[in-house]
Amino acid sequence: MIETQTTLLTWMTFTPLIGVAAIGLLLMARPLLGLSQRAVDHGARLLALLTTLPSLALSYVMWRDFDGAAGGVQFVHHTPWIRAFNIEYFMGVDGLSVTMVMLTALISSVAVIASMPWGIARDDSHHFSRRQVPGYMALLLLLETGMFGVFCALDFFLFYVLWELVLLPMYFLIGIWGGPRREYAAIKFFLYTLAGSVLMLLGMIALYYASEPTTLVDGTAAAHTFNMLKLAEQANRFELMAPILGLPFTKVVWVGMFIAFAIKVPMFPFHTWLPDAHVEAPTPISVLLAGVLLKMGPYGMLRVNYPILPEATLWAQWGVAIFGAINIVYAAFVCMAQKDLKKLIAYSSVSHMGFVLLGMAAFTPQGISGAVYQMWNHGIISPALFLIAGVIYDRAHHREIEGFGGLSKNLPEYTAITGLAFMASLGLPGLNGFISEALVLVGAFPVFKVITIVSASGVIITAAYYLLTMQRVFLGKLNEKYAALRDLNWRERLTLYPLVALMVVLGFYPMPILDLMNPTLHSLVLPFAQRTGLVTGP
Amino acid sequence: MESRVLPTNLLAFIPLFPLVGAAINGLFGAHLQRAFGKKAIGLVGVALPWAAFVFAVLAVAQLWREPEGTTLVHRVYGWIGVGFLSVEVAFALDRLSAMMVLVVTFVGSLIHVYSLGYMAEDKAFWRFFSYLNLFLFAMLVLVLADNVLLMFVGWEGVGLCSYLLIGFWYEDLANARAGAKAFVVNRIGDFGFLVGFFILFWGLGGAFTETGYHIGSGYSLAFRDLPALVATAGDKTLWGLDLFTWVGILFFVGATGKSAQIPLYVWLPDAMAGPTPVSALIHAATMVTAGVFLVARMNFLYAHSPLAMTIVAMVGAATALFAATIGVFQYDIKKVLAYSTVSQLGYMFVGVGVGAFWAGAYHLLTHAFFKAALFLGAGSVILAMHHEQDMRKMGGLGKVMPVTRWTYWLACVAISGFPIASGFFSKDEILWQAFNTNALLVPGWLPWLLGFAAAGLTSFYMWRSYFMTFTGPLAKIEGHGHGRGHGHQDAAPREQPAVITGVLVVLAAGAVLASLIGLPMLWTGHAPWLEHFLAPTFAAAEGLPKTFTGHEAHRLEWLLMLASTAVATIGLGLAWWLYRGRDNPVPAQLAARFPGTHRVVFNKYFVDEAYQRSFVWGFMSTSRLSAWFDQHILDALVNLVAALTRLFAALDGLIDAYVVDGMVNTVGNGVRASGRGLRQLQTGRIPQYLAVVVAGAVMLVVLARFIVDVYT
Amino acid sequence: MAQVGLQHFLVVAALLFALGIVCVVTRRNAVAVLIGIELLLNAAGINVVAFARYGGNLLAGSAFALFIIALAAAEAVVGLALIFAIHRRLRSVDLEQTETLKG
Amino acid sequence: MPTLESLPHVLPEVALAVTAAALFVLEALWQPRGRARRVGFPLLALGGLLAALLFLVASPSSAEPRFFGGLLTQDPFSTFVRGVAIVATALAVGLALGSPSLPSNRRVEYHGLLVLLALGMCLLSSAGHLLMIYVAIEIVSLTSYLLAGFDDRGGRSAEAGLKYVLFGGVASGVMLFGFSLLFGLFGDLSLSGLGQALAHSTTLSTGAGRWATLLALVFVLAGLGFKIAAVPFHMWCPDVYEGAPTPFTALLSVGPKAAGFAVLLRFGTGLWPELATDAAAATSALPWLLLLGVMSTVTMTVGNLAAIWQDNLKRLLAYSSIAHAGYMLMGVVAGGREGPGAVAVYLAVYLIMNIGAFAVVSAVDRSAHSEDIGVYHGLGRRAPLLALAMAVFLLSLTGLPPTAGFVGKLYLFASLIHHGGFWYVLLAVVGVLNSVVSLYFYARVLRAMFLESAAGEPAPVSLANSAAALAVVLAVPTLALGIFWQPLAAIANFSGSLF
Repeated sequence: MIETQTTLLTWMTFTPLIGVAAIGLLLMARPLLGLSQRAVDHGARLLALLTTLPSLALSYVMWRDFDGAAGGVQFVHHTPWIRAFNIEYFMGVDGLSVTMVMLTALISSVAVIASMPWGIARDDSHHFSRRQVPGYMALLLLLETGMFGVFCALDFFLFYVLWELVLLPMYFLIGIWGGPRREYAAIKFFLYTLAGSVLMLLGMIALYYASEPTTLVDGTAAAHTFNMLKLAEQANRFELMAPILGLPFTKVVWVGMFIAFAIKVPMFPFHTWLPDAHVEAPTPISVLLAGVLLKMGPYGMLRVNYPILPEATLWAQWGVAIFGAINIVYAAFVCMAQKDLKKLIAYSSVSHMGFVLLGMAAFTPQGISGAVYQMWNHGIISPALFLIAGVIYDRAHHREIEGFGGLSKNLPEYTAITGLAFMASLGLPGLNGFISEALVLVGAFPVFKVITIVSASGVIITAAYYLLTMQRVFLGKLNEKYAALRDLNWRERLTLYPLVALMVVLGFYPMPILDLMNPTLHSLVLPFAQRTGLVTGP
Repeated sequence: MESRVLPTNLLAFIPLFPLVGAAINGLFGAHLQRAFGKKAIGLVGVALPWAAFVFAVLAVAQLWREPEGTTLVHRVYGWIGVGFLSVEVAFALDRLSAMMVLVVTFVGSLIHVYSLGYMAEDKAFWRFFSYLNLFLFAMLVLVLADNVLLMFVGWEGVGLCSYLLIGFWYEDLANARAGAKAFVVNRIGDFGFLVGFFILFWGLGGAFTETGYHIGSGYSLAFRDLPALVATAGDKTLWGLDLFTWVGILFFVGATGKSAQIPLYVWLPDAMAGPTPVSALIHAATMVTAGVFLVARMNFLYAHSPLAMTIVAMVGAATALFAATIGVFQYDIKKVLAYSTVSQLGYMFVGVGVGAFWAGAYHLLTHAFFKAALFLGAGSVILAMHHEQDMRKMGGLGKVMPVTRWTYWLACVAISGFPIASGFFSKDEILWQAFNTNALLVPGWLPWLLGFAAAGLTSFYMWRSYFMTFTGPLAKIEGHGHGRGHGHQDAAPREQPAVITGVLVVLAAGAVLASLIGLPMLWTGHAPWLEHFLAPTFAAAEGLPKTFTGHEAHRLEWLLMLASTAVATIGLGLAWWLYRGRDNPVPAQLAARFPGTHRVVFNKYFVDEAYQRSFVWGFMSTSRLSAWFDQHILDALVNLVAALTRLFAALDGLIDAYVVDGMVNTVGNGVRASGRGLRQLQTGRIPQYLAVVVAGAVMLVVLARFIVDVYT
Repeated sequence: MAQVGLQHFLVVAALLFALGIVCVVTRRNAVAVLIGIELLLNAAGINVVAFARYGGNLLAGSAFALFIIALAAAEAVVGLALIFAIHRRLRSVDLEQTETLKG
Repeated sequence: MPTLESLPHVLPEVALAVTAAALFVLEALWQPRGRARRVGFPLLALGGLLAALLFLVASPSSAEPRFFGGLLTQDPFSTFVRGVAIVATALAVGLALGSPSLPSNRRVEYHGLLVLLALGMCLLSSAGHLLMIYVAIEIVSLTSYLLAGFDDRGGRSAEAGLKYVLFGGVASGVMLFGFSLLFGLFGDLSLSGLGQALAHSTTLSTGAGRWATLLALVFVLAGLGFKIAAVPFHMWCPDVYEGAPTPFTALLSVGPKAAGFAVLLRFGTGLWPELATDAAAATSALPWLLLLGVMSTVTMTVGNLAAIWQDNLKRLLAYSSIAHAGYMLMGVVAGGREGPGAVAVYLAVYLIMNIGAFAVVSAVDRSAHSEDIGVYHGLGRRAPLLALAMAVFLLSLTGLPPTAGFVGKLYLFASLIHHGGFWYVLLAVVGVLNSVVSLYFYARVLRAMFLESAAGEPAPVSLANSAAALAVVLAVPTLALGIFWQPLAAIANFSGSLF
């Protein structure tokens, strides 16, 4: 079926792994070469940069060459891997994943740059960017590989392995380099997501055995398959399977998978790991967590639940929408009451990810495109917000919203960037957040009237908590304690400006992203739309 | 009247100029100001709005040459395209937006000039001009937008700028709070706007039928296409109301936020915390009229929905009277003007609400001039008084500030409705149209009566402010100021420089001359020029029913006109008697006589307090409750699961001396205590182990027996 | 007096087994427990022999019984050796005291 | 197959027996000192084990799987488990090199006993006759008792041995009683004979007969459960693991368990032959499978929950090994070809990762003289390579990809889910939830090693010993087999069949 193969995605995914190996070699070579600790640290940082940036470049090539109008899976790398279970190494991107891969490349680069100690006071040796640098960088790169892989994998088993691969580095990155309660946060994150993913494992095995005979890429016969595209083709077959635990097969599998993904989203009531993880994680890790890891949840739903288990997806439509609305409104209310800036941003992530759920559930073109665009936008905005929280934390060593005041007097640039990011996050028209939220709501309204109206009321709450924060931190009389704080340094500019620029550009001109994904997403939801009576004809 | 579309490449430049200005001053302003001084900032900040004005004139001139019903459209690029939703960044100029764009660019540019003088001493000069230009950009996008979504960009954009400018002097936290309040209250309105937009999109998008969801053909969100599209979707209903009514009411909810109507007017008086040019430009002349503009824009919806029209008209009328009563008791000159603005906006809504869209638009135009003149005049006074805004501390300024005084006087004449100035014509047209309408669910005299009463009060409080400020003994300046760098050394108030007074003169002249385009048919024998000019845009209003026609109508109109003049005169007279020369003891006596009434009205009917105690309190409580729930219930549930896990472990008798950290936040100690009692199983003593084996084996036997019974 | 039959052997074996169980569960002395184990093994031995005698598979049963006897002896040896080792250290064979390893 | 013709098929066992005999005889006659003692005897033991392994690999295939008149049954599964037993023993020999927990003057005995144990395990894994099962279990048990009590440095080892022997004695007594009942009820001692008798027997139709059969089965289960350390027959396990010399604990956690699983599987398929082919059809085996299912559930749950509280690494790993027995029981329950295949894969993986983990414990113990979790604080900085290896083992034990442990779990879950019945899926769900719980205590060790810093001046951890080397070496396949596990698939394919 697919003739041409390319290793582009493979290179992109595993280049960071080369960095891991290189850092390992560097550590081993250290006694031989008599390198100082400083030299090793710098070497590790350099290697991290040198292996992250090529991935970014490759993702650019991918974006450039991706044919959005054609849709379908592109840049395929497909070869048998483990024949015992008919597992294949199957990488490829379609309109859904291409945006996520680009996001991963971008945010990873930002995170690596944000992990540099430039501009951190020399005496601050406890800063995460100065502690055990080689280990940190190696884990960061490992995480990067996992994230790329999750979005590129089209074999369910491969997907699962890479999905789990993401857990470990995250655990250590939070647990070793995090804040005071890092161990609690790390294990909570780990347990939560593992609990979800084991459910996915069972569901995956069940789907595997339910699949019908097919062939591997090299033509050998296979009794069952993990190939996600083929599983989607066989979607009707799963309806006929014997019940699991006395319940309909597809619904049980769907719910298991959904919970696995919902934990990552994170969906109410599975979200309580997120605030802790974010508060304790060092800034670049929060950036990755919010920017990329959360996207794995809805991505998984759209990659697995939607095409492979369509009947159950239809069945659960209202549930997903209701949980989406709860996410939006409930988390926004929780935001209002937060005292820690990072926790506030974390909860705002929960709230904004609710739009993704709502948009997905509508099965309208606007809803689904809005949902995925919201994933992308949230992937731009919330990293910026976490970087912003990091800036203030690096300077003042706390993040209590009430503890500041009047900072805009001596940090005008920082204030402006923060204001812009806040505005983008609260959905100010003209910035990117608005487009996706509006698309989601517009797309959802014909289907869920009351739910959409309730969700839309989130815009008021969101405005309230952001402005309140703005006012408490930046406006009013300058708190003399912080009169000596300095404005952004070059490292922070290097990470924040690209994100902020994207917020503006993609608010006024979102089509480059929307065009990439529209055909894929619309063909994904069209069957649902037809089934719900939303659309007749093309 | 056939409508036609004429492509043009001119329109995008009108908003673009101020955007460029905002970008230059915003990104590089601090450096520019340091390198070249405030002149450079001012040059950029003022020249670009004027350039926008020039282009606006050019564009309007082009429209002028075309036959009526023409819309100039400038398509810039495709903005959002998803499925059948396709939104362009495109600007359109029809006659309504032509009027608006001229008002906005002209008055806006004038106020920019004024700001050169007003803000001359401020350190953040560049920031001010950047914000002000950005506001102009957003306002022009709002006015020129070709479709609803793009209009929403401008709509929220002006809200943002309003927020920024109200809180311009952010070091005073009260200003920042006022800005945030404005933004959030506006957002409540915007929520209505958004929901209205969803319903509109849904309504246009198609209909659910037995066979599915049909997408309308020729789908568009452009204003010029909407009337025809809406007409085809007119039979759609949602929860018992038709599409027109829903969208109309919800857009009006948006308008009440932006245009400060009941119940969302509360932000506007607080917004006076911003610099006075901001109050004049945003909170009097342009932004706050956006709601009126929106209703006028969507006239084809309202014309179809008596319910929506009634709501608009009655809310407008009620607001007009309500705000006027508050205005009577204010001492802060800007607060007086703020409530006056709320009240005048109410008139505009009465106009558009009763189907006299052109009259509402006309009042919008005249109000832009006279209210800008009033605010800027007040600004001039405030500067002269070294940022003192309390009228009780002013007085006698007419002698030292002649230009300010007489321009203020002219504007007062205009607003209070004396037949020589523009306010009379616009307000009277609205009142007459209200009286005469038969399109509402209530009789037309009801909104008229409210508006009529408000007219008298308006005259009274405006002249009260005039007399308190400009007559009586000359005020002394108390040596405080707000320390914003306005370090005037001389203590006596004096006239302001030409850059300020010049603007005042132009605006006052405008306030008078604007009457020329709205002279009523009674006087000239033909329909007012502006009505004729705007007629193509308001075609939907033509068929609305009237109560009186012909000769009877003429007689009534004369009668009402006389009544209006009379009530304005009464107001003037009262103000003259009570406040001229500032030596009449009656006001104080009256206040002492009716302390309760005075207290209630003086404190603005305690509406802010009521909101604070109800909505805000409820909102914050919900928030705290949610956070508490999240932390103590949801998170604890997780911990409870962990604790239960541990409890089972404890039952196994294997609890450790200390609790593994982490998961135990809540139940830890309890589990530990119970665990100690239960940890006796793995004691290390062999007989006991063996007993466990035997017990286990017995249990297995029982279990097996049970299984066999069940399964064989 | 009825003839001695299979049931009698089985009852004796079952009684022995029960005694053995009671012994290993209740006694605190390591040697006593070891004796209890011997009772268990011998109960099984009696069973096997009886079944072999009455069931017809005499050879297999007898061989099994011999193995049981031999291995019981081996087990007793190992057990006693370890009991000696403990006794050397603790001067006691009280199982209540062997609780260094627990939890 | 009669006795003489059978001999070529038991050459591995013969080799082991000869080696063991040689070791004891040499010790008695020669009594070497110094280097020959330190290195020579281990090398001899290793040589014997290697020979056995070679014989095993090269063993001739036979159409008739039963030898010595049905005493032994050789099938791919038993061949595989014998391999596991021999390799595990070899690793234990390697681990013991220079271990301080073994008195230097009794090294030879130690190796002799180890080889004897290997012999017992080989016999046990292919035993097809109740008598053979009993004898083999006793060989395994008696050598284990002695080895557990081998360390004479403190009381712990002797206490462990005593507990082991008493507990084991009772267990084998109970099992034996069960055997005697089976013999009486069905009149045969060979498993195949029992199976045939059971299929045609009317015993089960009477109430008393049913009770007796059940009693017998549960008694047998007690003995076998004791060997694999399944709840409720696990009580000995933590104490013995903690007290026994670490190299032997490593072997104990794998070898006898593997042999126990082999005999458990064989017992099931012997009595209900259809279990080996089509588990779904084996309705008469339902009580047996349900008993095992319940046992599996309880075993993994108790093991995991109890492990949460442990501060002694060996004890923690003991509970972990109980939990893993529970996991493997899932494969036994699944039956068919996939069940044993999954158990085999899991055993292979478990062999590597568990011995690896014990190797790390042993290596740390040599420097720190403690197995307390406290001495692991900051290990990530003091001995990064060792800590990394430990991390790999722990993650593999948790069952996270991309480690071999994940593949093992995958096989187990897959075998259950492929089966698809209500109880099977429920068991799988219990299994995955247990994996999550297990993360909690494995992560405690990870946290200690990487997230916490050592208090005071901890002793440096030397890498220059056999245990550390073994740990690092074993970490490689743990990871590699997680990424490319076609070899494991071959194992599953090969050993899925039992006769």
